[in-house]
Amino acid sequence: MTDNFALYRVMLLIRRFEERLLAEFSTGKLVGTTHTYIGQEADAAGIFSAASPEDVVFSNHRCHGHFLAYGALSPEGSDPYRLAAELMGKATGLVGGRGGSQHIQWRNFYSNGIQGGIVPVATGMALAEKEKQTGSIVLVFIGDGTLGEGALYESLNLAALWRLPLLVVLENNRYAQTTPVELAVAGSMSGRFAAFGLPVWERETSDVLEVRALAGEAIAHVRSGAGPAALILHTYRFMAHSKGDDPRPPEELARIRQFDPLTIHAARLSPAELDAAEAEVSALLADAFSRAESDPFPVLGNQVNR
Amino acid sequence: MTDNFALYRVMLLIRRFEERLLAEFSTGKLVGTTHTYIGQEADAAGIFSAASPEDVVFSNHRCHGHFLAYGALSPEGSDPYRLAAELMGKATGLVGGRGGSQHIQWRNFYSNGIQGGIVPVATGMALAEKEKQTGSIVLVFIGDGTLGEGALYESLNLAALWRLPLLVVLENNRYAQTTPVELAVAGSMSGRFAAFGLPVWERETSDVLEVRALAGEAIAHVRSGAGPAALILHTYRFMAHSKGDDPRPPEELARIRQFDPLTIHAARLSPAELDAAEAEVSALLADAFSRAESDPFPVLGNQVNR
Amino acid sequence: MSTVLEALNSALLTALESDPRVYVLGEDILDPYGGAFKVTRGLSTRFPGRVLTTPISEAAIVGAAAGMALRGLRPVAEIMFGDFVTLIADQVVNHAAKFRWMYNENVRVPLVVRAPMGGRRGYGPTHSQSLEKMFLGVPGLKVLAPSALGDPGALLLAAIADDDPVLFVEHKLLYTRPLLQAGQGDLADFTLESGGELFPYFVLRPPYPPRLTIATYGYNFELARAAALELMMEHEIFAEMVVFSQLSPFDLTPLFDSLARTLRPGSGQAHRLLTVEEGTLTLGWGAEVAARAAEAVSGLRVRRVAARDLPIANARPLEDAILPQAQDIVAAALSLV
Amino acid sequence: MSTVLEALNSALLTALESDPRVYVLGEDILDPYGGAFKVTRGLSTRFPGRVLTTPISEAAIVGAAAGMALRGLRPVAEIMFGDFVTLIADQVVNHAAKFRWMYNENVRVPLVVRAPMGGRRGYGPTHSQSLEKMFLGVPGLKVLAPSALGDPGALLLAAIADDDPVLFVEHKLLYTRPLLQAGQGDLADFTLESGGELFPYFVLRPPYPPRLTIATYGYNFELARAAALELMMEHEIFAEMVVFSQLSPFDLTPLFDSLARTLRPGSGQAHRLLTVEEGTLTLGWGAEVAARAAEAVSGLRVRRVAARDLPIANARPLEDAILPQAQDIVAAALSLV
Ligand SMILES: Cc1ncc(C[n+]2csc(CCOP(=O)(O)OP(=O)(O)O)c2C)c(N)n1
Ligand SMILES: Cc1ncc(C[n+]2csc(CCOP(=O)(O)OP(=O)(O)O)c2C)c(N)n1
Ligand SMILES: [Mg+2]
Ligand SMILES: [Mg+2]
Repeated sequence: MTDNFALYRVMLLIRRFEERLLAEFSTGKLVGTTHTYIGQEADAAGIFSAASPEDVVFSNHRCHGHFLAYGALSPEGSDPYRLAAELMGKATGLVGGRGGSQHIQWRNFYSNGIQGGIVPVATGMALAEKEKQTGSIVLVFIGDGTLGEGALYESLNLAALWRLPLLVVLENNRYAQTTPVELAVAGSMSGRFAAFGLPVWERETSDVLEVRALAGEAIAHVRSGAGPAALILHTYRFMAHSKGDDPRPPEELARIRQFDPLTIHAARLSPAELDAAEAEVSALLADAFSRAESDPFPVLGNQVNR
Repeated sequence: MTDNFALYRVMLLIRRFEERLLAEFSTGKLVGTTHTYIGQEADAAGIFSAASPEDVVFSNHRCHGHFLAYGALSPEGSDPYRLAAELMGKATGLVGGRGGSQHIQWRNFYSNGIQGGIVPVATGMALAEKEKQTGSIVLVFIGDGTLGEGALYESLNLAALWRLPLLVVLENNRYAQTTPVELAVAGSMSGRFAAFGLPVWERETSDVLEVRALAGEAIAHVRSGAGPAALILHTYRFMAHSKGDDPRPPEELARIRQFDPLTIHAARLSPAELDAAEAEVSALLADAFSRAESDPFPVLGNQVNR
Repeated sequence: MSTVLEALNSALLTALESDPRVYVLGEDILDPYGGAFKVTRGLSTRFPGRVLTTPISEAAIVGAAAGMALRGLRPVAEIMFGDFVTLIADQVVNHAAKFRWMYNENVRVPLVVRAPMGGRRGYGPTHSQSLEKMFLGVPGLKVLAPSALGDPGALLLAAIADDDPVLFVEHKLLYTRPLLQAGQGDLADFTLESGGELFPYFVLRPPYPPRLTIATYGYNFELARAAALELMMEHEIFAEMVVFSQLSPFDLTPLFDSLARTLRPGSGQAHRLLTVEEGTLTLGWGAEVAARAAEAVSGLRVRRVAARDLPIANARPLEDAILPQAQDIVAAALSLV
Repeated sequence: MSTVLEALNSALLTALESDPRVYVLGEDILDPYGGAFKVTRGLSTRFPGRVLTTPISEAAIVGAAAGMALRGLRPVAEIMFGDFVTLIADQVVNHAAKFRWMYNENVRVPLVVRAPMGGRRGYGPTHSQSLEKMFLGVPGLKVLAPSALGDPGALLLAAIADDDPVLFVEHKLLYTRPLLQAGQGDLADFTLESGGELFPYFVLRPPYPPRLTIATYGYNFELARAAALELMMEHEIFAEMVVFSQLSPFDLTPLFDSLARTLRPGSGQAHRLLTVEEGTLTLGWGAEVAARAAEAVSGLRVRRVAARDLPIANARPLEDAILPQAQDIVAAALSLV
């Protein structure tokens, strides 16, 4: 997945998937909540185009985009259908409807809905990959708000001491839920990593090619065995934190829409390619959601606490 | 307490108190455990000679030295007697024998035996002092090993965001229990604070006058309302982490004894002053320990869980 | 008709108004958002200096609250989802709740931690749990839970006025519930008694002598009530309900009084007790209730209704099968009588 | 005569020797120190690459262990003092123990967290607690505790071999205890039965029909045993002891079997159960045991012996008064029969 079309296609897949989800929520077809990746697509698309299919990923509450980009990388192919089924709580979902939006698992991809707490786990995974000498690295995703959690710093220390193949990806979308970074992050973001000896690759960009180049450098560093690193991407979230309730003023929302990763990257494609991507994604999603919708719900077997 | 004699006297009080404790342990008069401050006396003596009696202190497991120096600062005077009674588990102890070595409380002095967990509490105290506009600042003590605890970083962030009057004192005695800093602290110690926007005062010294000067600057900064700061003192612990079991080689122990804060500061006093200090401290401690020893043990009343 | 949410929200306003030592802190609590469940809505507009939004740092939030409390303030901290109380366990158990006793009563720690608990909204395994059980019995800590009975706002004010740390457990589904009045609507057939002063309990006495006592708290009362009505209507079985707002320390006097009434004198029948809670069964609140009742009451028959000992799934049919339903209460009651 | 400490220590050596996936991690575990309680002594010398000393980061230690386990290793983590398990609550409850079920059985999480618990050494309020109760009943987690009965090393090996997360609770006073043999010393009058395979339970049957069953685990068995001997010698009351090594999930079959024996047929006397543990009373292990017994056994009389619901003081006389003593067990037994 190195060409411009493929990158665009993944970003579009994420965009349309999330739009569809929001629509399903507003018509009451989905329960619970969701955190869409709309606006941040360049991050996942760029990073996973620079990663290896055997790398391990620990993602957070905002995991759909990461998962779809990871899936596109996988030799088994992208799987929006099983993600859709999971979000609908179907037995065919990625984890049989048990996890839902924030708690998915597939191949080397994991996610959990506890801010920060995933980082120690990812650190242990990196230790395992190192010890098993698989050559895989571990990518763990956090948001700016997650810089508030102490478990992150415990992990950075461990990862640095043990020179683990861990890449911490910080997606700074400038808000944690409704809290702007100014109210939640003191000092410097890159300083938080540098203090533990992690080299930092940092960029303010919504251009997938820039992300890919930068991620490539960071990943190469980590894969070389030089120890953990951080990749800080300053980006924008276009939609509300979860389903609704966005306290940001309309001017701000309009302003950040300038940095639409799809628009930026679309300039590199021909109108025909754009149409093709749209058609392909739309067919894929129509199929995914309709199959998922007709799938059965899970039933609780005679589960016991083991 | 600004003159050289007073500074020496406090350091000697700490030294002799701790030596006495170790002796009492080895004769079986004390139960539990203890962490002595021997070697680090310049830190507490210097810091508290630069602090105000109304400042608030949250100390850790290695709290005897802090307490004795704090007590010397207090208008009510130093109180080795009630500390000794506490360590013997007597009803007259600082907290009636309930807390023991690591868990004491007197006036504005508090300690607890959970590494790192005291820092959030100290942060809240600093918020309270700021809001009450008392002019007091809060000093919280951590060791190099405690840099491993996530709660510390959560607190630094909060304190910086809220510009709280908090001084984090890091006493780097190069070991956490038996673990040398190289195995436990990645990156840079001062970087850990700088990352959150805290200015750092740092010195490698066992000279109480240097500590006092440096602490004075850091305290003045914090008291000015400019927000939290860190004071990093690189020092040496001469004895085992707790009662016994010191895996450090004898050469190392001999080498670090060169940096004895008492010897360093003694050079500034006359032989007569040294004798006077010794006599005074010895009388004070003889009285403290013998009174404490004859005090009654507490009895459990009809305590209920409230 | 006012809701539990409105009652809690205005209690916070009242507390801020009437006591300058009261501070409110938590994640995303500033207006216009006003907190994930809106319990803090309007507070920051009225008291900008004493309503503090925090980073995502649950341990430090509660630790800071403990420090504030030690130094004379009266903080009320919000944990956005009760599932995250695991992150505050150390600050509660080894700090806040210990200080008073460990420091020989030299200090008091008047803090309140509010935590929305509970499932049934499809939020999945990390946003649906009822983890209050981990904190029941922690020495030095009170655990309180409002229900739609009585005045949840007054309960919160009593928690804030209390000089010791309080964990205040709010079930998410309770927020939109209207406050209940005895003798109204589907409670018309029951007599409501209450006692316990600051942290009241409620006893709902059926029109005829009860065959069993149902003990519960919080939102679970909604299920217990539905079950009690069905038992009455469909099976002519009368159940007395005892609804606690103080979960810990355990004071089960009103329950024992109720159990005394469920023994029909001379009939030789056993006292029957059913506990109902949403947390997982094992070592839930009902375990202590059942254990104390078994110690104190001879000839007791007891059943517990609770969640299965599993994580809470996202999919609705699984979540429904895992969490206790009114039908489970009915079935347990029938198995008991 | 080998001790519990030696048994655990050599089990760790065996595990490292026999399975390259086994890793040991924790604070200060390297030689020559070999860990605060020496359970890990010698390991780092033999297996330097697989014995990892860590910073003071309890949450990250357990989180890292979970990650290692998810990716095919079998980590054994040490928490230096069990009091600090509060710091790992989130990693255990919301991560390690949840993964298998939440991820629909796609993964297994074979990790062991060892934690020395308990008081009676004058270590004060933050280094003496028995906090295992907070983790009993957590879905997806096993809690095990060795005693001086059977083979504590085999129990630890079984924990390491288990594919699910295990909290392994070691009472500090147990370390220096010699391994006990049935029929020897003060156990001479009792018959020892055991069952339960991997995580065995032990039943000590007195020479005459028992009047009560004492259920306990871990170091508490030392107290229970002293009490049972005194009851036998001084009061001619025979108690049967059931000693568990699997605390959670609760499987009380051997207890129910024992309770069946404490009812003298035709005598109309109640089944009598006494639970003994060192943690605080409220919602301790005994609460669940008592609750299950009360649900399952009609005509049960039950008492729990546990610590008072207070922090643990440093001063010996206070600590002694707060923690349960053999005399408390004797007194409770006398009040029961
Ligand atoms: C431990 C924990 N605390 C709080 C939350 C609730 N929560 C979910 S997402 C979120 C904001 C996260 O912000 P950020 O890290 O910036 O990620 P973003 O949502 O912006 O991608 C919060 C507070 C949580 N899931 N886990
Ligand atoms: C949360 C927690 N983890 C572990 C311990 C056990 N412990 C007590 S002191 C200590 C070492 C502390 O090292 P450092 O912070 O450098 O302080 P020092 O003892 O050198 O003064 C450890 C691991 C503890 N008390 N609290
Ligand atoms: Mg964000
Ligand atoms: Mg140190």
